[in-house]
Amino acid sequence: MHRLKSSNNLIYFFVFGFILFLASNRVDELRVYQGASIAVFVIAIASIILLTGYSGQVSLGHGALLAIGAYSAAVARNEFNVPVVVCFFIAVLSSALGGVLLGAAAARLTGPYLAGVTLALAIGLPSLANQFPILGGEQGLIFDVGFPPLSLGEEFTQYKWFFWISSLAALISMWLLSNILGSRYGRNWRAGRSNEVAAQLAGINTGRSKILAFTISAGVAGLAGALLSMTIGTVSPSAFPLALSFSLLTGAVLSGVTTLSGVMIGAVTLVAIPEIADVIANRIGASERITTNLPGLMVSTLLIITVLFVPHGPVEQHRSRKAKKLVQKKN
Amino acid sequence: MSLEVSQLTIHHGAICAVNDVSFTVKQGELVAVIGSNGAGKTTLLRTLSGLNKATRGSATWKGHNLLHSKPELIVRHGVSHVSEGKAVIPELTVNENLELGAIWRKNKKESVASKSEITSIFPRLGERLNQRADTLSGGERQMLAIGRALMSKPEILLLDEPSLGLAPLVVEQIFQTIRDLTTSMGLTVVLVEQNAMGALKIADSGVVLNLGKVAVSGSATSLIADPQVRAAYLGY
Amino acid sequence: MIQFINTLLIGITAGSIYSLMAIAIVLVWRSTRVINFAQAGMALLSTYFGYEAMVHLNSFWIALPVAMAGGAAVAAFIELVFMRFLLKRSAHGAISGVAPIIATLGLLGVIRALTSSIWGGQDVRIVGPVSNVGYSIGANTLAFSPLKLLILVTVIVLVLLLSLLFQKSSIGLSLRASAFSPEIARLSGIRVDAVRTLGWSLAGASGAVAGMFQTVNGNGSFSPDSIEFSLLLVSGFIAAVIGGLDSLIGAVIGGLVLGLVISFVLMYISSSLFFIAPFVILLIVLFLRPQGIIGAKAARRA
Amino acid sequence: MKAMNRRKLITVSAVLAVASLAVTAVPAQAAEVGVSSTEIKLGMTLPMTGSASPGYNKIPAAVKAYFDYVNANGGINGRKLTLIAKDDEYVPTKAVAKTNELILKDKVMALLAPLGTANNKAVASVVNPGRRGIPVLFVNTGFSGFADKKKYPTTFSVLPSYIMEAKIMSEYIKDNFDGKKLGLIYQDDDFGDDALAGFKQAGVNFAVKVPYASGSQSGTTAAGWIQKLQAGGAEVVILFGVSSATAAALGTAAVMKYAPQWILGSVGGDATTIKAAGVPAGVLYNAVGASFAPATTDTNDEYVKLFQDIYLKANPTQTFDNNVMIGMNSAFLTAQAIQAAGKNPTRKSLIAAIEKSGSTFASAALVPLNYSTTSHIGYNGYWFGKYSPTGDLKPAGGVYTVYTTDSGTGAVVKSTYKRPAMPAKGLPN
Repeated sequence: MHRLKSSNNLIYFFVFGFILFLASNRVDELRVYQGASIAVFVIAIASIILLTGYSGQVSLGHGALLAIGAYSAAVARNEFNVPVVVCFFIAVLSSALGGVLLGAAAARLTGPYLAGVTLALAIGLPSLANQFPILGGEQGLIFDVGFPPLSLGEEFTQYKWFFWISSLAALISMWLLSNILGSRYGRNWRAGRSNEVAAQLAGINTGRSKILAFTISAGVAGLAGALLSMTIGTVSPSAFPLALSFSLLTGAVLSGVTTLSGVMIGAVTLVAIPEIADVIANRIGASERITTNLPGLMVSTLLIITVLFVPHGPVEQHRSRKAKKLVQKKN
Repeated sequence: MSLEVSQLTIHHGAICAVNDVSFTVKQGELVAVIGSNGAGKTTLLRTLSGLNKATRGSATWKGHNLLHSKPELIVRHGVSHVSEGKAVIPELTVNENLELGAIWRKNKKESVASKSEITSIFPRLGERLNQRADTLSGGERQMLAIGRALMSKPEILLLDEPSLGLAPLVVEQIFQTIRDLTTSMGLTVVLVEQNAMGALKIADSGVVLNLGKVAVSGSATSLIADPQVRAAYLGY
Repeated sequence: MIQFINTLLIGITAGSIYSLMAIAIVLVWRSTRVINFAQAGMALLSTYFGYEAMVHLNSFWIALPVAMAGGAAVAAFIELVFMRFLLKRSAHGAISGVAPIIATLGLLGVIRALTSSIWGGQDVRIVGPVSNVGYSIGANTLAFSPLKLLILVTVIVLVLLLSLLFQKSSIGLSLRASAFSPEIARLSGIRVDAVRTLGWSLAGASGAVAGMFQTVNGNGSFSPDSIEFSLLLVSGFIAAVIGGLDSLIGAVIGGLVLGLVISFVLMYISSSLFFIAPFVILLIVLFLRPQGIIGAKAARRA
Repeated sequence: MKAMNRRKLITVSAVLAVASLAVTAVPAQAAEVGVSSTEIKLGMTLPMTGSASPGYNKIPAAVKAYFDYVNANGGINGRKLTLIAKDDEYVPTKAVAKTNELILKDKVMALLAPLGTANNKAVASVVNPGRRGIPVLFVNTGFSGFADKKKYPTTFSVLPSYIMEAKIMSEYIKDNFDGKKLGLIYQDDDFGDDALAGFKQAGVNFAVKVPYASGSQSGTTAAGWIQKLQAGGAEVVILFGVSSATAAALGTAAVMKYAPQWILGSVGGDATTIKAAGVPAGVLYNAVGASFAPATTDTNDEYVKLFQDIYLKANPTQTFDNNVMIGMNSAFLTAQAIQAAGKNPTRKSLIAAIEKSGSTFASAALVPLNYSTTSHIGYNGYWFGKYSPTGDLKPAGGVYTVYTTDSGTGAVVKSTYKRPAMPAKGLPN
């Protein structure tokens, strides 16, 4: 039964990937670039959902984990001339290592303390780049994945290449994650989230389970970080500001932190917001200071509204409403 | 001039904790509410002081509706609740715990008078005024909890399991104090207890709750004499 | 030697400002059991209020109370229309533990974006009421000026006033009782909701003073993306945790420790490490003394 | 049930994604991107808000003022010049995103005076205007690397490089402060590295060197810089940073009663910005500064007079300062380049025009332009002066003594360049 389900999933991921492939050939470059950003956000948001929704831990500092991945990929590429594909694996591994350490700390901390520690990490870690010359200081490192292979044709643009790489990475990681969550580990996490004591009584090592959740989440975040720096070409402290951690958290809350299936909602929203803000600012003829700040305002406002009114995300809301209706029908 | 509870029903989520309960407590009377664990005694008491919300029914004290008010307002009508488990704040001193009870009272002179009255009832509290409450023994803490409730100059005292976790000798002492207070200060007391025998001994009348419903009620002596009550709650 | 003394002096002055921020965090934590990550944002907004008062009335001694009143009002507003609603709504469910944290972050974002769009994201400039030129000892100039003295004295006075309020007045008793046991407080006739709003207001006012002093103590300028703001953002929380989250004295000690650590790292180690230093201190404290330097038994561990 | 839902969700998301991607169809390619029969669009990224923005945020209005002046006089071959400026907050990643918008959404013909070394580098590596043939005119940075035609084939430098500036500054120091203990505050990136390379080339040694990370400049950190300079006993201190860092250093030094001889680099030496940041004009008095354009207070200069008139008419509440003048000068160069690119300018013809005749363009600077088919180097020299009691930079003795050099090992020489007269009405002819 279990096997059947995951192979079914695989087919869906293939179909979805094919649709994306077709789409990438039909739209203009700006959309393709945005598509690549959406794919990166999907991965990053999934890593937060994995942590917060499935294991009940909150990290305000995922930006720092993304940074670890991005920096290690860039250093591997620039210093050791490692092939690009391997760079992405290195990003996953090194962030996962960071995740183990953070997870070990997290297993001893709860709620607000963990939130504060990760917040301090998000603010402090990127500035480390200024300490070690190999990390390129404030202006950072170039992370260049190279031009698309010539076999794809003359017309094949750089951004389409980014889109292909990040979409493929997103599809693979989403498929892996949904399988992990369906496994024993996924069930253990959910058990630990809803009732830690009961889970411990049931023989689940919640401490180890938490560290594992942190590790996997960090690894996925590292991949997102490397992809993000690919799409912006550089890795620098300013690419991972606190605002990034907050936007990712907003994306996760918008998607609904208790389920992976809404992840597109958050990712599309995050990419769409600057676009919408631009339209609004132009429409009302806003000044530069408003134009610059409108996206941030919209992200934060959405975050608050979601936490207040749809705390479990639109997908879960929809499901529970349906479930309620079913119960009412039965009655 | 009495506590009137009629057809009171209280839910905890989907569970009905108190079901259609009615009884009356006359002024100056000490009523024991007894019953086994989970009978709804504590829920009943918490609802009377405004901590829980009722589903149906009514409860009035001297004509004041108790059901749609908040605890901080109900106490201003002379209803004082000592919640379960030595209701003191351990981080505060004995003196501060006592002053807490009178904090809403405007007249500071009267509060000072109340405090000296209470320290004369519980001399041990008087000796330990500047100690933190968590340095007190269990019995002393219970006295402090009652003392705090008395500081608000109540007319009716709602006591939730004052005997819980105390040594038998201390329990006896506490019960005696409650009885004395009722008589000397003219207080009305609703005493929720699992120690049914001890409670009924000092009470004027009693209400027996079973699974949220009133099983029997009547004068304390009649309840002690009731063979069913004896078998179920008094253990002989 | 003079460099060491100056580093010490800079650290103490900065630390006293962080203490105020930590006190604000502690006050909110005590009244609603929420870590208010928006506290620095509220301080920022209040500082802009102070700046407006400065522009129109040109007196620091009017601007400071204006900022405090503004901070108190903003905090009360947030508690009344927002936190109450939120805490009621998010009491249950999978993210009940994280919802308040996320919500205060959202608030921080809203406040930052709003202040940036209203005041343009450029530095506010507030000139202190007294000179910031350091005292001289012989040929050396101390990193300690009349302004820094004023800051230190004001912080000490405020901390004393607050502890007097908490220890000696009935309002203070209400605040403490509501923090330790809201139920007993309510049964004693305390309007706990109003007391919570009061706790938030005090925090807002305290944060406002921190913001105003952080502004004049720097180069007199402050903006949503300045280092000074980021320092307030992390230092308040970290100092509060170092101090045990529940204790005012702890918050003061935590603030001073943090101020000194940052100052010495900045001077003797590296200017790029001074943001990671607070994080390291925080981790060390959490691992060695999870209850904080002045901590009760309150568990912060699972 | 759950599986069913997930299936539906994936389908729905797929449809949504495709729909959102497909909204915009590929538009038909016009003659040249950003050039219509009535308009030519140019795009600029620079910090317009945030801590690095003071001073530089006046540039868009300055460029627009000059463009409007050109447009009011008939435009270039009947086409209006339009500037679209976007705020990158001095953050490279934002510069990349905003440049993408300019190119892909606003479809500008060329980028004009994008600001910042790190920002331009990031844009060059990922947006890659060079590969796409998009001209990047007159980048607002003195990083020597951007003159590398092989690496950045469509990019044109305009400011003298930081290496040149450091070399010329060294010459000035040898002439005036020989034997004094030197201190240096510099930005810890390519901007600063360029400066270090120049000082090294000139053989200047520093007693104290204080690097700062871009974005970390503030009163809090500046206290550390000043203490280090004081401890090292520096008598002459060079501030080779952005305006906000220069202002933080000067302000904090005043508080700590530290008053060495200051030498201000051209990037951060804008007096209006420093004064706006609260540094009293008195602190600037007698500091040494450098510029390649005439002093902004020199209203006898025909360019200063014209640019000031145009700017103040469009922005009556603002002050005419060095950032404004350099911005307007770049706008003036742009207008000439487009004029030279032919009746129907294309990206290619624009680049070719600057390479062919860029060195003959009229400009306000007192230094020659060095464009050719092999060189994308703009100006190559500076004059030095001192700040007046009111904080205005003025040449020593009222005479501009200009030195020129290169970014390599070439010597620093006194320039003999004579600026040609301004074309009529300051319009391209």
